[in-house]
Amino acid sequence: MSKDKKLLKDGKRIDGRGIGDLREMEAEAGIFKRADGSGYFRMGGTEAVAAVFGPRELHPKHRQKPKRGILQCRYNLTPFSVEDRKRPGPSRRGKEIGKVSEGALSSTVFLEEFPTATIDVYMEVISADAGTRCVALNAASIALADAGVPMRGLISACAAGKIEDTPVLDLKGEEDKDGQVDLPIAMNVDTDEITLLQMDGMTDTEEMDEMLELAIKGCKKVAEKQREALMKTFEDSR
Amino acid sequence: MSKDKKLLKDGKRIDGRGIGDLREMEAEAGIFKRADGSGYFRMGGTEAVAAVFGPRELHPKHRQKPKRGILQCRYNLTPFSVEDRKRPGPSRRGKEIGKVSEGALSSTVFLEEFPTATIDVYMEVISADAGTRCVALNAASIALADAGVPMRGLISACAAGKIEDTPVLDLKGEEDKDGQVDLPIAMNVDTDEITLLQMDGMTDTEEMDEMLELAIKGCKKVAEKQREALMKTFEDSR
Amino acid sequence: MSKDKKLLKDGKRIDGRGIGDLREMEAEAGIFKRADGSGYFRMGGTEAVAAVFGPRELHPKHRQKPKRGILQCRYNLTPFSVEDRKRPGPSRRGKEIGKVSEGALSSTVFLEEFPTATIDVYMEVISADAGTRCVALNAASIALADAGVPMRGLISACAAGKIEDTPVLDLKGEEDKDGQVDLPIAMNVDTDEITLLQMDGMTDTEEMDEMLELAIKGCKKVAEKQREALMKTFEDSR
Amino acid sequence: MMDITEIEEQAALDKIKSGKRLDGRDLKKFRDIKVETGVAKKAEGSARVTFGDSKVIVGVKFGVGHPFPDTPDEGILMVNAELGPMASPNFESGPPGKEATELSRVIDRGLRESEALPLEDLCIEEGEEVWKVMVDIHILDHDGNLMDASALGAIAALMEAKIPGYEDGKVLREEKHDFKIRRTPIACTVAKVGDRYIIDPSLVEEEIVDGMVTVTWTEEELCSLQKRGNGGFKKDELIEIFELAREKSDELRKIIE
Amino acid sequence: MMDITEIEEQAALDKIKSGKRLDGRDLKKFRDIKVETGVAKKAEGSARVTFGDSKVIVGVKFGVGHPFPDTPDEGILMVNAELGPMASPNFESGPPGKEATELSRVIDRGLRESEALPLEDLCIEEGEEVWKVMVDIHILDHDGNLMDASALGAIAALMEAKIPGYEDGKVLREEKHDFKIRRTPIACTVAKVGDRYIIDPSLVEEEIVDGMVTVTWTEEELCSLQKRGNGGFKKDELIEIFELAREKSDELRKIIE
Amino acid sequence: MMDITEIEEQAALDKIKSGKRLDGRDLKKFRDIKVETGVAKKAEGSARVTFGDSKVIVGVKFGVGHPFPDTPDEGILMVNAELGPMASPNFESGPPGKEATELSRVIDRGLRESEALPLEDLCIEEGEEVWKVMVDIHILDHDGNLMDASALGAIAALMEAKIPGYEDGKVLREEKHDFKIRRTPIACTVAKVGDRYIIDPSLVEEEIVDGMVTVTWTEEELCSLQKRGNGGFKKDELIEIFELAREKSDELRKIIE
Repeated sequence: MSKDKKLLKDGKRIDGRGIGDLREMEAEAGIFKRADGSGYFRMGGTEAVAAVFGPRELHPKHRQKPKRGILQCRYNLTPFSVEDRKRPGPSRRGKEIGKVSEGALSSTVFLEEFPTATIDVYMEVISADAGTRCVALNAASIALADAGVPMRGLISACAAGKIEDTPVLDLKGEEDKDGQVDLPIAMNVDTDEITLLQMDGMTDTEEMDEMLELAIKGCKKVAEKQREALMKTFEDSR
Repeated sequence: MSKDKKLLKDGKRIDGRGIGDLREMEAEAGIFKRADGSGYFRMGGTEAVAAVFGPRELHPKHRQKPKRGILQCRYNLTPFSVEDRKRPGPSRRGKEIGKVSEGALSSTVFLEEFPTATIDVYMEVISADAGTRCVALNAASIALADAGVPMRGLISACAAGKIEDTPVLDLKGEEDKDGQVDLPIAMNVDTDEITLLQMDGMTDTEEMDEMLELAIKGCKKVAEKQREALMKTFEDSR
Repeated sequence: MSKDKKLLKDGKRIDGRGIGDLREMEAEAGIFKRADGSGYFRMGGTEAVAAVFGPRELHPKHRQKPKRGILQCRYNLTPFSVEDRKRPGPSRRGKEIGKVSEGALSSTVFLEEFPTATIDVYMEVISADAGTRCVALNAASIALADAGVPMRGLISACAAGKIEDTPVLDLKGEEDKDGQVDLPIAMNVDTDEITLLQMDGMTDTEEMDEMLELAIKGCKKVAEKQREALMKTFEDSR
Repeated sequence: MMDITEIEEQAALDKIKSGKRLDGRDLKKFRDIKVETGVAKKAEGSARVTFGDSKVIVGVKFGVGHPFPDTPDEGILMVNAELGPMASPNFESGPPGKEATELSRVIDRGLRESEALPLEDLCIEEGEEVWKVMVDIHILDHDGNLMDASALGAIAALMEAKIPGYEDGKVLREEKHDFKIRRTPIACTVAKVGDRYIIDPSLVEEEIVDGMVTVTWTEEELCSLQKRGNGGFKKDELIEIFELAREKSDELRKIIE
Repeated sequence: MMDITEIEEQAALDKIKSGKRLDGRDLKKFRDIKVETGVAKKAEGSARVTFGDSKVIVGVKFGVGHPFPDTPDEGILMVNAELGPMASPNFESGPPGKEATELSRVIDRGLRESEALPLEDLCIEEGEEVWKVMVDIHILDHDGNLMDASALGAIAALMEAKIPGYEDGKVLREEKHDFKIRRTPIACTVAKVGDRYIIDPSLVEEEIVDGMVTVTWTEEELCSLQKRGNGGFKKDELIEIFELAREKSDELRKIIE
Repeated sequence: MMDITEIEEQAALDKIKSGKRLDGRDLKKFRDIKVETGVAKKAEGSARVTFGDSKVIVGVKFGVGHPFPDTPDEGILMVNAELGPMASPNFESGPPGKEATELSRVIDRGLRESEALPLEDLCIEEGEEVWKVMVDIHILDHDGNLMDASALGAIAALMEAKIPGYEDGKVLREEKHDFKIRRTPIACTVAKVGDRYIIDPSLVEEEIVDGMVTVTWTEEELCSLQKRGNGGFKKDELIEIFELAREKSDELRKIIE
């Protein structure tokens, strides 16, 4: 952590945002033809696309669950999405994010309606400037809705964090690198249930409360953007 | 081979043993809950655990044998069982030992009673100070008996070898490293049939006879220890 | 490209051939017992063997085609077939050649007669002195015929190329290395259909026409050699 | 009974025999093509290309590495293609299969044989350090003719690419130096259906064609060929295909210039 | 009809709703916990941990390697977990899957974020050679809550670890120098079942819980969080969980001190 | 009902009990053996070996690499075997399985333990560069007893191998220097069927034998043993097998001398 860097000055961040501001967002639904559903999400310099296939029969059969479907996530960074080219294929980090993404999305889908089936969610990060798992999940959630998968509510994600001892919303790359805490969450904004929660860094319960509060507010704004994109597709298709 | 090292002095070995002595042994059955059978074996500084699953259906189906079951072994060194950390996953050496272990254990199990089934034997070396395949097999044999798999007899294993031109029993690490011959065997002590036999080094038939004699005696002592452990579990479970 | 090297002198090439001459060929059918068909082909210093298994049931079943069989090719260089030992296993180059070989052979086989089946073609290059994919295909075509697979015609392959601005037939190693164009083709000499065509280098349509003309003539000579080998096996087996 | 795919394939075939395409196109017409560059912010060059519903993104990254022993004073070109499960229900995760490998190798050869990249200018220290130009092709949506779309994306991404600075063993990505492409190799795939030729085949058309040839032309020369699929071609057919591809690749080149 | 597993799951659920556990435990009580150190003779530090019938062995090895470019004067921490077929009939051989990867990464972050290891003291020659601390977690028997057992094993093994000597490019394992851990991050997993919280879930309980959060506390601070499983948590529930985990992780810390 | 394989196995078994083999051989007779060397032009040494219908090709390549840390002044021997899908409908593509691994490791040990190769003469610069001797065994056709055929091929290929020159970091393959093998370890596999021993088992015989021992003799000494298959052997049986193998390996040695 370089001490000289000033990430905060007079309550403003390096890109001019206030501590509770999200970066500029962009969202789109139905961007691909072959997938059953697809979505795009951008948050500042971080962009991701997602495609959903299914519900479809799960192979091999011995992995099928008789009473409910499963939802599987693949999270990947394209080789050119980061500073130094990333080797293609799943990293350990990518595998873990795939797993927590399954945890984030599964509970919102009525999987009990699809015994023996799988719903496959593929997320690709096109450009990575912090917050990649949140942006990818936002795209994935749009893709699930676009696929017409019955859901209890949209999943919306963003991260809070701590920089220079101050809780802030939606870290960008430089803030993440020199920051003290990173706290990505995903939530169903209709039920207020947090379905993804990870945290790195040193903090305490009180500060956590503050950061969670910020992140929850962020998720609600994300949800609006997602709904807008879905509504637009819905209207276009009428 | 360093010439200066004295592995033998007045008929005594570096750890004080005579040429026909085994290292101290420890054995235990039923150490795990999830496995159908499990076992632990220690011989001096070499320790291994084993778990048995099955008989259970073999997948994929096209590998099933219509008239008899198969027994499959996986032999692995934990990364921290050796001097320099070993990369996880199967080495070429491990694959070969898996194969000869299958040869050592298969003939003692009544596999003809389990057509289309597999019995899976997993061996993990916790600490390696020579004789790892023998110690792992001793644990595996306990695990098979603990699983209640019908057997023609226990398989008991130990190695003989040659150091400073003298046949000795049960080499430890330093002896193995600077020794001339390593001769691990496994046998069914009830039928006197040797079911694993490997040998590295330069020797002749006569010396082989002597070393085999030593190893056979060793196996019989190993068998006692294995039986003791199984008896104890049997009594505990009454 | 080294400028000093003279690959052509008075219309003769470094090994004395004229521009339209093939290297010395050798062919044999039925060289293996276990395979359903097998073949050997040599062209100068490049040698390959091929084995055919099938038609046989394709696994896993979900890859089966209900109306026609498929033909699968594996192309491999043995580790000792090249200057510096090659790591065993499929290279990217090998995978690509496997794919274009499937394209070269599939149309000549009456695959519609074998719904749900596969015909597996394995090619191994024993010695590589340029033209390896052509030589391997020549062996594979012999192997298919030797297996009794019903075919519309033999596939025969050779390469043309350009060295020192001159179109020539059947490049050998040094010519390939310092040459300007490499143009391997495979064709059904009975129907004049070119079923494999690849080209590297800079050229134009007119020169392509010349090189194709050379290669087609080469393929016809290759076909004679292949037929000779098959005839010999046929006679031997009478 | 025919399933839905077979019915569509039969319809596509009938249409072509009548001189048209299922989507209304003429036989020798491309679908709508869009090329956007600068689409991946962290890449030194990037392009997103759509051919109808086929969608491909290409990113170029520069890195520094050891040269190959036989070209100690030249930079390194690497082309990789990922044809993952996102693009089609028939693709699986895992290392590149035969199809992705062919895709990347054909594009690699087009770039390499045409000497489009100034590799000899990319030496930092002979025998020690050279620039690596890493072209990654990522298929997003597969509705046929990935080859032409990917090749066009690769050259478009390379044309807009800037090379970073390098000092004291560090790549300085905030510096953006010129990187000049010498030629623009363009791949154009021509497919044969009966006695007719079509370009830019859609996914369903790729299933019914008798064979395809991917022809790569620079402004002046033919630099790579790849026959694809199962069928065969007579020599005269090939010559005709080369010329048709030349004409159509000029059309594609105009889009990115 | 319900199979045996479903019956057991239903029973576990009913029990929890009544404020108890299938094995008679209170909701907020650990199973019997045993921690033995020095159990792997060739490791520089090791621990075998049992939580009821769950059994985990952790070994620490030291090695020497190149530092990462961005931390040229710091040692390297590596955490790896093997969840092999020995531990459960549902596990397969092969490279670590999603579950093993999550396990090792959560423990890695607990150690890293708490700065428990004096990595800056593990530089041998800046930019050239540093110590690598390699923590390998091996699951022997899986009856639930591997996360807490593994994290406890990792810190216990590190606490008893001695660092070898190093001279002339050789690791001298007969030398045993002090290696001081600065903090003891402890992972504690809290699961929610309806409106109740339980700790140390058994395997059958893991199947029925609505969700879990693994909370890692040092003596003073919260250093890592990981929500696991499918369910969701309200903010207030989380705050309650953090505090419960803090209290229970103090209990675990006492065992190894 | 018995299928064709079972009928053949039963016939093979009955024959052996009557003191003969299905192919008319005596119990202790090899099939026709052919050894041709110099068969792979790019290899520094090579041999194609047939034992009846079993066919194996072995190539030796030399390369230069780093020595192992514990033998800084010795060359490196590597033995690899590929048992691919070409040789048998039961083999699959992919990395060497258990069978290929055992094959290569038994042959490796025969060469290594007998000190057949002058590895200490293959040091180029101590601790820096040594010759690597890479022996690749490729199974072409599998009709049993691949072990003896491969071991014979390996030593035959090594006997005819010439070592290239080396200058300024380059391997000069046009130079061919002497490479002297000190001993000729020969593997001979003896199988037990009831109370009888057979050598050189065919594929169908390998299925019915009670067990096999591969015994490797140099001219003077026993240097490697490997019991294979499922059965067991009494000590006296083993001693008898060692002597039989000695006699038969002398026969094999004569073929390549």
